[in-house]
Amino acid sequence: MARPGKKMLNDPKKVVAEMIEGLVLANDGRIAKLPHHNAIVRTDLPDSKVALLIGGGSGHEPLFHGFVGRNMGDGAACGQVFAAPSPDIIVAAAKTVHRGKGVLFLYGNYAGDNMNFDMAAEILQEDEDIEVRTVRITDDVAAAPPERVHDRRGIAGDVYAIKVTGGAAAELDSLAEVERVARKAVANIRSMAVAVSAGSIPETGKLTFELADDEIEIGMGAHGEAGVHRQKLTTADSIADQMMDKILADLPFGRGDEVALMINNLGATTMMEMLIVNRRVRQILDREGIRVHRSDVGTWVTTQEMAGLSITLMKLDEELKHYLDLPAESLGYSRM
Amino acid sequence: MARPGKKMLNDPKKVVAEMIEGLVLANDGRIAKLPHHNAIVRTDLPDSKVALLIGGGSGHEPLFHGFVGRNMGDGAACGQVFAAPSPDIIVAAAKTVHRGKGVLFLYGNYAGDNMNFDMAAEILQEDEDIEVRTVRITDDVAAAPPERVHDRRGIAGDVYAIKVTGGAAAELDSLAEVERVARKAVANIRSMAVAVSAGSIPETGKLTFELADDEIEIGMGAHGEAGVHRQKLTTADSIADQMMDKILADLPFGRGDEVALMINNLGATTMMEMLIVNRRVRQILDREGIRVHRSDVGTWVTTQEMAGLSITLMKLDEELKHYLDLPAESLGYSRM
Amino acid sequence: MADTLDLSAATAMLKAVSQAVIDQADVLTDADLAIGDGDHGTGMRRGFEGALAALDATPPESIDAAFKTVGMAILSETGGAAGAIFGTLFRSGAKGFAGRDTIDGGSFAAFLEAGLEAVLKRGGVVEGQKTIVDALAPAARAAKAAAGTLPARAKAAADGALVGVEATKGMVATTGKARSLGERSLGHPDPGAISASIILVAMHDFIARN
Amino acid sequence: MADTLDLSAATAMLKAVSQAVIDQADVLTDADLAIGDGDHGTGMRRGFEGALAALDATPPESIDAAFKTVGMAILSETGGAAGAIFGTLFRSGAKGFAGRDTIDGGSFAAFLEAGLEAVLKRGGVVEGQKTIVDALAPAARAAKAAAGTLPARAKAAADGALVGVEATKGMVATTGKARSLGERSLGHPDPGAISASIILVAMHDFIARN
Ligand SMILES: Nc1ncnc2c1ncn2[C@@H]1O[C@H](COP(=O)(O)OP(=O)(O)O)[C@@H](O)[C@H]1O
Ligand SMILES: Nc1ncnc2c1ncn2[C@@H]1O[C@H](COP(=O)(O)OP(=O)(O)O)[C@@H](O)[C@H]1O
Ligand SMILES: [Mg+2]
Ligand SMILES: [Mg+2]
Ligand SMILES: [Mg+2]
Ligand SMILES: [Mg+2]
Repeated sequence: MARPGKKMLNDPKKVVAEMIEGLVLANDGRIAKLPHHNAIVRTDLPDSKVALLIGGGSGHEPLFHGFVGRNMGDGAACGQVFAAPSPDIIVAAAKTVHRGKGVLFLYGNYAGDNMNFDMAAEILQEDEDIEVRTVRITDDVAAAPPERVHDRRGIAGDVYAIKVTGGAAAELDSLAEVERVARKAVANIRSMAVAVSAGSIPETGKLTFELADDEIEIGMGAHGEAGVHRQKLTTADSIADQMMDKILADLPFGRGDEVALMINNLGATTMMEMLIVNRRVRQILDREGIRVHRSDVGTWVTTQEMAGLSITLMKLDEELKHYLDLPAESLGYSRM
Repeated sequence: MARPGKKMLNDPKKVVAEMIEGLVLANDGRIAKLPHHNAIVRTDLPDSKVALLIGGGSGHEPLFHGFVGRNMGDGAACGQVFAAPSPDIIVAAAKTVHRGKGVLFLYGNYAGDNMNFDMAAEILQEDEDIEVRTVRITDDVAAAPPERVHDRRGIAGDVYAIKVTGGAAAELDSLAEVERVARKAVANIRSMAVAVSAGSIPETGKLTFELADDEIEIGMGAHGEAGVHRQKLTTADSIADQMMDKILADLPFGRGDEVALMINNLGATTMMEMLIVNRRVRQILDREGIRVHRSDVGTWVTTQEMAGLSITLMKLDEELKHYLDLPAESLGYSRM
Repeated sequence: MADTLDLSAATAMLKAVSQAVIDQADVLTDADLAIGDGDHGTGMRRGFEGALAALDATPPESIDAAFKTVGMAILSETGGAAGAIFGTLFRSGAKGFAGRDTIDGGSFAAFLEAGLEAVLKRGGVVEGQKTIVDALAPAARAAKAAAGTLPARAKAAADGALVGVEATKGMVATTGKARSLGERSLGHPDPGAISASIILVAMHDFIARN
Repeated sequence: MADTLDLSAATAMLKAVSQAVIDQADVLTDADLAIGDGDHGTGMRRGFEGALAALDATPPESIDAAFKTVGMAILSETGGAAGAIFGTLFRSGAKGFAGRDTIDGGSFAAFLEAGLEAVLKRGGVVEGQKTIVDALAPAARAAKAAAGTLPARAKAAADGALVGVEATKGMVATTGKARSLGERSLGHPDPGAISASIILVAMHDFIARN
């Protein structure tokens, strides 16, 4: 952990609070912060709708707080850096976005998030009589074998899960239906990441892991959790090949499938590299007879200044396509 | 130049060609590459319109090639990394996007770009009888004093210049009118950058400059050109203060002005830092009585994996607002 | 050497415990860097700084209220896995002191037992998964078995926790962020277990000193 | 020592020049890292590799065509400031050989003079701004003044260029990427000027050797 994090910050203990101030201002009035909690909500919420609450630890910006907006999340509960939000933040956010039709919790599958969101759900149901359903995102194929899906983490697939569920929550009138669509989305999303260099936590300035100058780690998680294996840095094509092998075999994706494809920057990787990887991924998909309905190449789920990228595929049917293709407007993800 | 660049690439000499392949694929059919040149053009160009051609060296992705799309550039001429495109690329791209109403060249003001685009303009006018007008973007206040605007570089202000001009080129019917709007946009945009660490060129793997672990350089250019001064890394707020002093005094911006505000990532900086800087910039604008019409916080004009950010302000009138607020769809910049 | 602690001593003990955790935040962070995401120390510090502030702001009116105050502060300030688990330990453990105005050997053991039970439920874990539980469970068992005065029980709990921490080095993590390391988590102690031991050792230190 | 070069010798010379630039690409990159953006070597290498390929693909039918071929390759492969400038030097300088089937002292001087004039116009610069021109202009002047045979003129040009490169160390850049450095560009030679000197030295070497 030789190289120290080098960041433009004020008080490292106040990064989340100051970030949320900046985030709200960057949304030009479309979101507001709750007065006493690190949570944000849309200011233009319709009177009646199933509410979609997302959230998790900070430090992965624009995830999650950047994905609140029209056809996306209705609110987000923001934890400290890499730490799940506490139940009181989640409860306060859920109460604010609730519009009489229940609240869907959608977040990445991590022990901390699971426990804190569960506690919040119990409080909401027992004390506030608000119906809550929970869907956990488990797209990281590197985290556990398919038969242990409940041990898989949520990584960049979060974006598609939120995008589809946000659309469903805008159009469907029942919590159970929105939950059904969210589960279908999650069941069809698979991702894998590769780390090239580490990020650092603002408060400690320490890198979250060590990699030699010529090493990469395939399958690394969004907090630097260990991946599938460590190896020498090879070519973009061979790295993409290794990742796609795992991803394609997992669902499995096959000939005739239609997919959405996301190449996501973990932080410090150049778009040039991502586009070069995108080229290879498309060659592979072509070879396999898999059609790309829609592509996203950009920065959505990061681990501070970690260098690396992730590849995400979501298998689509007409319903998923419909919700995915609805226009979206948020600081972190906008498409017409 | 101790730390080597660590990138996922194939043949470092082919990065631009492979990147363009990946870029075209990422655009889901909305852009195409010219068969013999590193240039891309919209596939859905209307039959008749003033054409907007943008371009420059590669390595600053998503600038420029990511900004081709509806209400943005009609085509882009792509140079090698940090090298202006050659006249033949520019000529080929201009001929392809030309729709009988002339072509506006809009690009950053660098000696290399100026010479190559000028040569192309001469060829187009003399050999092809295509009318060309040129507007150079000069938003970097750190590059030269106000009386030497022609010595100023184009940095993140490129995005607003392209966004506004793209809108004008979609709606206005005469090249002279589109040129007028482009000049007005450029005249009202001011930017400044701060570098925290260097990026590296893919082909050589060398960092483009050296900064000590506790140093930053305020005013650094998009290729690592020297800035206003080098200093110790201080707080986000004090860095923002220094940058805003220069930017505000330059136009100058003043009480009652309406602006668009962009915080742009030079590559490896976290969104957390950018949002914390955004918070301070808004405090300053509030104090000065300057209203923010629209905010953009993200990654648009990079210098490979350079860490740092830039602040851009564009002073708006009704006309600029109108074109800026038109929806835009491109890989690098989309807003409803 | 205190055989029982009244409300003010219990409050003082909780403050001493908070300070001990805060002082060792860096140790916790480094342990979490080795097998987790490197935020455990900062999270624990936030939580126990919150606990100190809360105990100062509204001095608790009963021992179980004091423990609940600490639990609430951890739950809302720490966040992450540790916030939920240690928040639950103090909040649910407080039941051990319900209706009592002193901490004695029996209520101390009851605190650990009630806390552990709630933690197991909340975490959905069993012993051996390389978590806080692997320090807490042996501590709770030892405190119960010690069956003597408060200092003896507190000593047994602290020792049990330390033995538990040692034992986590030989465990492969099967929950939390360290899970992905698999075999590579071997040799490292569990950060959360270390925190549990710091808390129990600080409790014993206070009791032994006062 | 060749007093004149015919078409095939001229073509061979252009290939030798190309190889010399390619061989020294790293030197150019390092010079550009010091005061520019670090791509000058890769750009020059691309351009002259293109020149070699073009000369091989379609052997030129005249000396001015050979120089134009090199100019076109640089113009389209190098890109950036150097592509425009060196492309122009060869393309416009080719006029010096128009209608001639040998390179002799006079046409060599005419090449440099015509090339320089076009470069000055294209770059919008004058001497003293720390550019290619600060090597080219003294070279062109020296070649003209030498007024003798080809080897003497080529030697004068090469020496003039080297003196010019030295002189750029004492200049503050006022155009191109180094401009922003201001005073900090002092002490460093100009990368483009180095390239010009490599080209002219390689020309002289070839002439002296053949
Ligand atoms: N499911 C669980 N049940 C009990 N304790 C757990 C569980 N998951 C993780 N832990 C504990 O939490 C500790 C990590 O805490 P911390 O770093 O604060 O949270 P996070 O993992 O969210 O970053 C681990 O060392 C482990 O002891
Ligand atoms: N306006 C100009 N006229 C003549 N030469 C120039 C001009 N601007 C820059 N140069 C030359 O170009 C060289 C840099 O070339 P290169 O690195 O290939 O281009 P770029 O600056 O576009 O990266 C400089 O060292 C200088 O000699
Ligand atoms: Mg954490
Ligand atoms: Mg360049
Ligand atoms: Mg942790
Ligand atoms: Mg250069």
